[in-house]
Amino acid sequence: MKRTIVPFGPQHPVLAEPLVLDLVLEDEKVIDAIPTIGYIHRGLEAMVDRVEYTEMGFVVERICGICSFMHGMGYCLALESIMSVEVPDRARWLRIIWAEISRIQSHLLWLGLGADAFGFENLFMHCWRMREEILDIFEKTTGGRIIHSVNRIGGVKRDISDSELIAIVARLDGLGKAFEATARVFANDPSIRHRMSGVGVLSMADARAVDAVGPMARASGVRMDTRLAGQNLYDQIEFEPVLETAGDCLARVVVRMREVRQSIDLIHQMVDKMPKGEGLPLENKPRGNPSGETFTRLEQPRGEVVYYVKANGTKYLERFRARTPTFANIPAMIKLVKGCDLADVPNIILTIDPCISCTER
Amino acid sequence: MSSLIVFLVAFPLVVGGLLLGIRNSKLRNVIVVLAGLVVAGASIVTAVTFGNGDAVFFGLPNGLTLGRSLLVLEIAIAVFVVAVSIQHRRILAPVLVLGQVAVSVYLELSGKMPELEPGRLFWFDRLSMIMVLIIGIIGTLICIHSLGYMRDYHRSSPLIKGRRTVFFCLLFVFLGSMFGLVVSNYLPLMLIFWEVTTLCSFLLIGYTRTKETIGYAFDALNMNMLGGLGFSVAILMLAGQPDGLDLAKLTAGPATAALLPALALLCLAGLTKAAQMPFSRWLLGAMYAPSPTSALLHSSTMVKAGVFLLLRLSPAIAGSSLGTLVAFVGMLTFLFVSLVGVTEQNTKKVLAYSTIGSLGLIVGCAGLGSPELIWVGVMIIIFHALAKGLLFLVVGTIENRLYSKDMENFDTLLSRLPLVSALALTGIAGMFIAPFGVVVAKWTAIRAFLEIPGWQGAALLVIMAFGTSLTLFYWGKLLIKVLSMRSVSEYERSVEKRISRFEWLAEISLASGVIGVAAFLGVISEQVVGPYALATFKGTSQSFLHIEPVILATMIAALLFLPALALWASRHEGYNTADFYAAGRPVTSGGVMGMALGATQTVTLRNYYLDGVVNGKLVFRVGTIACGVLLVTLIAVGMVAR
Amino acid sequence: MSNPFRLPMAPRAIRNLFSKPATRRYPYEIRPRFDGARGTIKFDVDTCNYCTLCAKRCPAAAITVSREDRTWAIEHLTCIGCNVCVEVCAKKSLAMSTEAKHVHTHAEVGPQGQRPGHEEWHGADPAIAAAAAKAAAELSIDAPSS
Amino acid sequence: MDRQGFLARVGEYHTNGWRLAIINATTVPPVDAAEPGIFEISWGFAKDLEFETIREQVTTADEVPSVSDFFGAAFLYENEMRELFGLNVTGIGLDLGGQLYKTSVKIPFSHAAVKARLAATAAATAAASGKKA
Amino acid sequence: MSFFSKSPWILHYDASSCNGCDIEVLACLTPLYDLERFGVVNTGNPKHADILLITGSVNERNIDIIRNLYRQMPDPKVVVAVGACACSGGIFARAYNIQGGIDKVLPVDVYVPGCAARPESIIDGVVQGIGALEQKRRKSA
Amino acid sequence: MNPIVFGVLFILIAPIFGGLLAGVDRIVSARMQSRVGPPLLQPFYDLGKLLQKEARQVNPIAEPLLLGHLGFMAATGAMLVGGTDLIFVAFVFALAALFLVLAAGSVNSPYSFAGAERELIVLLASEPFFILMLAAICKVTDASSYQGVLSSAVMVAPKLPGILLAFTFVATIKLRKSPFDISTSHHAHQELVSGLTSDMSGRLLAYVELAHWYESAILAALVVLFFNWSVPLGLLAFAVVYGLEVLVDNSTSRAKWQLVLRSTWVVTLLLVGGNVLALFLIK
Repeated sequence: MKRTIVPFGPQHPVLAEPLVLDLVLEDEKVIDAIPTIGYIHRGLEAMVDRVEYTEMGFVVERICGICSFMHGMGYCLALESIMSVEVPDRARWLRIIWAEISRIQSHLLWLGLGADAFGFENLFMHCWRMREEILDIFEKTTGGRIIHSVNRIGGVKRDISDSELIAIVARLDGLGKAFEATARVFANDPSIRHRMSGVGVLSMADARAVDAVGPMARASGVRMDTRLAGQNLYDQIEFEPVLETAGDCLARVVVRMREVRQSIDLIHQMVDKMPKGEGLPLENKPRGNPSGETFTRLEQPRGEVVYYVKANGTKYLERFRARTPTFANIPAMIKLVKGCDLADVPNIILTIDPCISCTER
Repeated sequence: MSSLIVFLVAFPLVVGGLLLGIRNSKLRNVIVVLAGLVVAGASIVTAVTFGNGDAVFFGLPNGLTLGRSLLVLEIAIAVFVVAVSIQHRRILAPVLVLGQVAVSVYLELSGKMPELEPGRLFWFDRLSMIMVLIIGIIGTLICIHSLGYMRDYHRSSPLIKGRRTVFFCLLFVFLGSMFGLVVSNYLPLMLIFWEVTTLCSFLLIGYTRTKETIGYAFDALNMNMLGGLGFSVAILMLAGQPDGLDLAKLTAGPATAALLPALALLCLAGLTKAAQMPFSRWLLGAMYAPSPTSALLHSSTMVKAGVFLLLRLSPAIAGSSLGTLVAFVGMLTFLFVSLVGVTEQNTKKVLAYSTIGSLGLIVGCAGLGSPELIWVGVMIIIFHALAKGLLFLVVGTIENRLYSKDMENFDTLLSRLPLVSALALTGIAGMFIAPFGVVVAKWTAIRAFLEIPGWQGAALLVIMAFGTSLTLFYWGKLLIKVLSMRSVSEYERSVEKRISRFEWLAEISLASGVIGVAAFLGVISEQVVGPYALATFKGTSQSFLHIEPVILATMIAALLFLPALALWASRHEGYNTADFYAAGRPVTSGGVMGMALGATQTVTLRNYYLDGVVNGKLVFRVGTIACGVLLVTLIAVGMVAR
Repeated sequence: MSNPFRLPMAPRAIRNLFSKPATRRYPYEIRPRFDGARGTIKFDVDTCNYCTLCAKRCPAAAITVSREDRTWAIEHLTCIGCNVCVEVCAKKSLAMSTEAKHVHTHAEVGPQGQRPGHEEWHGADPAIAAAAAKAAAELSIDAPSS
Repeated sequence: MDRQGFLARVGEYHTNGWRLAIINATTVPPVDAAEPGIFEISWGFAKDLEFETIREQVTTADEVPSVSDFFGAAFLYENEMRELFGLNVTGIGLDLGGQLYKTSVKIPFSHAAVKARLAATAAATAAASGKKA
Repeated sequence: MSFFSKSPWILHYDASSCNGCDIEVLACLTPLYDLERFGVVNTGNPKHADILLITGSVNERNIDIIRNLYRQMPDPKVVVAVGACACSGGIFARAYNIQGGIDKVLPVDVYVPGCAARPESIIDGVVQGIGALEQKRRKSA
Repeated sequence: MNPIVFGVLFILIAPIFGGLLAGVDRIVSARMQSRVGPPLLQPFYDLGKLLQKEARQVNPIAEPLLLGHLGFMAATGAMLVGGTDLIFVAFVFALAALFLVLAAGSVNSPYSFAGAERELIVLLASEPFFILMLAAICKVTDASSYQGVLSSAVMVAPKLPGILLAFTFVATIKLRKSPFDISTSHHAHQELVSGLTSDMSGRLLAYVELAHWYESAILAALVVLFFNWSVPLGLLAFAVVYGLEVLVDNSTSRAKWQLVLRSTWVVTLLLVGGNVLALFLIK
C-alpha cells in the first residue's frame, strides 16, 4: 500500500539544527522513521592534533552553544584530574554556580523551543525573554552571552564579587517569580495537555533499556543524576534529583520546570556555602604537559556527559572524546517517534532536548 | 405512437439476441454502433414525439394483448434463477423467486386480478421522457464505450475468459428492459421489466465468474429478489383495490390508508433497487464487474429504476409517516455512505458510495415530496446519470491504463493522461462543484427543507450539511490526485494514445453533456423538470432556480477558463517540477528525493482517510442497522395504518 | 480533566497588550555593553615585540605575526574572542574592547581577494613600512593607521 | 580479542543492571614504523555512581563484536567506530551502512590521518613562529 | 517603488554551527530585539525567503543542502553569514570535516562576525542585508 | 442602490479592509508577546514585495488554480453582499477554499500535500457550520439574500445565540488562528513548514494572501448578518470576535487535526444543531 513519505529535515523550521528523519506516514500516523545525522559533524575531537591542550578547552566549549559552560568545565575537570591540579575553593564554587545558571538558561531556552514546536508562540516569547536575564548575568560575569570562556585548566579566569553574587541571587529570585507564572501555563493549559500529555511515553523499563540519561530518564522515574556523585561539591549542599514517573512529554516538561526552581535554590545554597572575600585565589596554573587518561562524568542540562581524555606527555592530547547526553538519548527518540502522530514528532524530538551539534561534534 | 414505444423496448432486446451469436469483433463493433445509434435516435424521436408536455397513456398497438405472457415470463425467470442457484448451491434466491412466482400464480388462478384497461398499459410523461433520453443516449454511449473497454479489459486480465457475446447481449437487454420499466403504467408489466433488470445485473456482476464476483452477484440477486418479492406482494394487495394496479391513478394524489401497506412494499422494492441502506452492499459488490457495467448500473439503469419508482410513488406517500420514513432512510443513507466514502481508497467504491448517497438524496426528496423536492430529485437523476456515467467510464479507461482502481495510484494523472484527467475533472465537477447540477439541486433541497416544519426539517438540514461536506472531502481527495503533476517519461505519455476511439467518443460526449446540461440548466428547469414537478404535485407556477442564470453561466465560463489558462501556462517556461520543497534535500524532476542514509526515493503520497476518527466498517454497520430499523418500522407503519 | 476552555495565558497576553513592550529598539536605542564583555581585539603596534606567542596560542589561528616583516594581522571574521591572546601577551600590546565586531559586506573584498575583516599592522621598521605603504598604494586601499 | 569471553563479560554487566555509558576508541600511535596500527577500545559501564570499563586492543583486521544484543543503544557508538576509525564492527543492531557521518577525510582517525594532521600542525607552528618556509 | 526594504523575510539554516549563533538568531525574533519591527518574518521555507541567514560552516554532508536551499530561494536573494564559522570556518576551520566558510559555496553578501554573533550584530547584518537586497533588485529591474 | 454596486464595492474595499485587519492583528499579537511588532501597513508591504519577487513555479497548473481561489473568494464576497442566495454563497465559499487545496495538492510534494489534506480536513470541519448558519439565518428572517436579511424586521442574533457562539469557534479555522492553524502557519515553527503554501512563492503567495484578506472581509460581512438591525453594531461585533481570535491565538498551542475535526463537529452539532432545532420547533 502506498504511504506518504515526509522528508523531515535537514532544513526544518521546527528544529534549528539539521536532523533528518524520513517519516513514513499513514494519514498522519508515523509507521516508520529512518534517522540520519552528520550534517553538523565537524570532527572537533580530532582537533587535539591541531590545538594544544591548553587551548583545546575553547574548542570543547564550542561543542555546543547551549551548554558551552559545562563543556568547558568538564574539559578542565578532566585535565585537572590527569595533571592533579588543585583548584582553588572559590573557583570550584564559582564553577558550579555558573553551571547551575547555565542549566536554568538551557531549560528556559528549551521550554521556549518546546512551546514553539507545538505552536504556542507567545509562550516561546516569554521563556526567551526570561532567558535574556540569565544571559545578562553571564555577560556581566564572564564577558560572553553564549560562549563564556572563563574556565581554564586549574581554575577560572574571572571572579564574581560577593556583592555581585548577592545581586545575582536577588535577580534569580525575581526571575523565579516570573517563571512561576509561565510554569502555571505549562502545567494548566488544556491545549498544552492535549499536545503533551500521554504523548511519547517512555516507560521506566524502556528508559533503562535504551540507556536514556538526564531529564529524559528522570521523567520516566529513573533516579539518575551525576550530581549525586558529589565530586563537584554537590555533596556539600542539599540536593535530590527531580523525578517524575509519567514518562510522557508533559513529564519531561515538568522535570525541566522543576529543575529550574531547584537550580535557583541550589544557587542560593552555593552562595551561602562558598568562601567569601575579595582577591581569593582563582587559578592554579598546571605545570608541564599532561600524561595519563581519565573518564570524567558530569550532569549537563540535557543529562550525563562523559569525557574521555588520554594524554601522552606532549602538548597535544592523544585522544579527546565527549559522549554527550543527546548521543545517549537518540535511541530513545527513535523509539518514541514510531507510532506517534506527525504533529507529535516535533514534540517528541524536542522533549529529548536534542543538541545535534553535541551529538555529532 | 405506441408502436414507437414497443420498438424502443423490443429493438434492443432483438439486437441483444443477435449479438449473442456474433463472435467476430469487427462485425460486433459495427452492429453495436449502428444499433446504438438507432436506440439513441429512437429515444430522441420518442421524446420529441411525446415531449410536448402532459402525460399520455396507451396500450399495445394493433390489438395485441398481453394474455398470460407476463406469467410465462415470470416463470421463465424463476426457472433460470433456480437453475443458476442450484449450480452454485445458493438457497435464498430460489426461495425468494419461487415465493414471487407463487404470488403471481395465486393471483392468476384465484382470478383476483382485475381487468386490465387496455389503453393504460403504458404511461409516458416528462419523467419517462427524461428517463428514456438518459437510457437511450447514455446507455448507448456506454455500450459503444464497452467496445473499446472490453478489448483492453481482456488484454489486461488474460485469465478471465472472454464472453463478450454475452456481455453485449446483456447490455442491450438491459437497455430494452429499462425502457420498458420507465414507460410501464401497469404494475405487473413493470414487475417483469423490474425482474429482467435484476437478472441482467446479476449476470453482468458475475461476468468474470470468479468465486468472489459470483458471491457479489448473488448478493445483488438476493437483495433485488427480496425487493421483487415485495413488489409482487404489493401487487397482490393492490389487486383488490380499485385502480390499484394503475400506477398513474395510484399515485395521482395522497394515498388512502388502505393503500399504504402495499405502497410500503413498493417502497421496499424501490429502496432495494436504489441500493439504499440496509441494501447498499450489493452495489458495492457490483464494483468488481467490468467498469461499463458499473457505469450502466449507476447512471442510466438498475439503481435509477429504484428511484424512478419512488419518484413515481412520491405524490402518494408524501406527507404520510410512510413518506417521512422513506425520506429518512434515504437521507440517513446519504449521510452514512458519505461518511464511509471518506475512508475508502478504491475509486470505484468511492463512486459507488457517492451513487448511493445521491440516490439517497433522491429518495429523501421523493419521500418528502413537494414540487421543489421533486424538481431536485429529477435534477439529480439527470446530472448524476451524466456525471457518474462519465466517471465510471473514465475510471474504467484509467484502470485499463494504470492497472489499478486505487485512488492513490491516480496521482499525477494530469501529467500522464491529460485528456482523460480533463474528462475526470468534468465528471467530478459535475458531482460537487458549485454551479454544476448536483450542487444546485442540493441547494434547492436545503431551501425546501427550510419549509419543512418540526424536528424533521432541522434534522434534514443537519444531515444535508454534514453529508454535503463529507462528499466534498472525498471528491477533494480524488481531485488532488487527478490534478497533481510531475515530469513524465516519453513512455508514460504514450499510454494515452492507445485509448480506443469508442472510449473517446463516449467519454467526450458525456463530458459535453455534463457541461451542456449545466449551461442550459435554466432551460431544462423551465421547460421540462419544472412543469413536471408542478404537474405531479399540482403546484402553482413557480421558479425553481433562485439565481440569475447569468451568474451560473459566468461561473461555468470561469471554471472552463481555468483549464484553458492552465494549458496556456503549461506551454510557457518558468516552471520546474524538480523545484518542490523537500527540506533542503536534493530533488529531481521525476519527483525523486534524497532520503535518509544516502538513499533516494520517488515521492509517494497517500491521502488521509480519517483513521482513528471515522471507522468506515463500523459506520457502515451502524448505518445498515439504523436504516434497517427504519425500514422495519416503515413496513410496520404501513401495516398498522391499515 | 481541567476545563478545556481555560486559557491561563490569556491574562498575561492582555496585560502585555496594555503595557510597554520589552523591546530594546536597537539600532535606535543602544544599550551600553557591560564592562568586561568581550568584543573586538585592539592591538597596539608600538609595544609589540613580535614574539608570535599570540599567534601560536590562538585556537582559531586568526592571528598572523611575522617577526621578520614586523607585521601583525588579525582576521576579525575568524576571531572567536576567547581572550587568550590578551592573556598571553607579555608586552600588553593586546587588549579586549567591549566594542562589538563590525559587520562586513561582500563589497569589502579587496581586488586581490582579501577577505573582509582582515586588519593588518606594520611595525616601525622604516624599510618595511615604506614597502608596505607602496604595496598598499598599488592595491588602492588605505593602510590601517597604527 | 577473545570474542566469547568479551561478550560474556558484557552480558554480565547487562544482567547486573549496568548501563552502557560510552564506547570509545583511541588511535594509539605506533612506537615504531613497523608496528601495525593499534586501536584501544573501552566499553564504559555505569551503575548509579560507579563506572567501570572493559578495555580491548584491536587492529583494523580484528573483528569487533557488537554489544547491541545487550545494549540496544550501542548502535550509534559502533557505527561511529566503524566509520571514523575503520574498525570492523560486526552484527550492529541498527546498521547505518556507513551513512552516519559523511566526512571529507575518509576514516579520519586512521593512523595515516592522525599522522597527517600532526604533520600539518608542526608545519603551521613553524610558520607561526615566523620562520619562512 | 520597491517593497524589498520593508519586508525582508528570512530563512535560517544551521550549516554546522555549535548552536550558539542559531540561538542568537532566534533570540533576535524574541521580545527584546524583535526583528519583526523591520518587517522580518522567519519563514522557515526557502521559497518564501529573501534573506538566507546561515550559521556554521560548510562540511561534506551539508554542502548540497546549502546549495539546494539557496537555489530554491526566488530572486532577488541575499546571503548573510552569521558567526565566525559561517564567515571563515572560525575555530573549526582546521577540523577535518570543515571545508570553510559559507563563501566557499554561496556568494555571501554580509558577514556577521562573532563567536557567537551577538543579536545586535545580527540585526546590523540583516539591515545590511536589506540594503544588498535593494541593490540586487535595482540591478535586475 | 443596485446590488451589483455592492458587489463591486466589496471587491474594491475588502482587500484594504483585510490588509489593515492583518496589520492590526500583527501589531496586537506582537504587543501581546510584549514586542513592538511591525508597522501597520506591513501586510501591504509584504504583498507588494511578493508581487515584485520572482515566482518559482513547480507546475503550470498551480497558478490558474490559485487565480481561481482568489477569483472565487472575491466572487463569494461580491455575491454575498450583492444579494445572491445565501445558501448558494455557502457553496461558492467552499469552492473557493477548495481551489487553494487543489493548488497545493497539484504540486505533488510532501509538505504541500500534507497541508492540502489538512486544509481539506478543516474544510470538512467548517463546511457544515456555514451551510447551517446561512440556512438558519434564511429561516429566521424568511429572506434569502443579504439585503433581505438586513431589511428584515427580525433580529437575528437573539434568535441564533448558539450559532453566533459557534461562529467564534469556527472563525478560528477560517482566520487560520491557533489552535486551528493546522494547514498553514503564520509562524514558522510548524511541523508542515508552511503547510499548503510551502511550494508557493512570489505572486502565487500574494494571491493566497489577498484571498485570505477577502476571506476575512467575508467573515466580517457574515457577522453583520447576525446584527441585521445595525451594521455598525455588526462590525463592532466582528471586531470583538476578531479580538478574541487574536487573544486565543496567543494563548493556545496548535491542536492536532483529529481534535479540530471532532471538536468542530461536536460544536456544530450541539450549538448549531440545537439552535436550528429550537428554531424549527418554536417557530
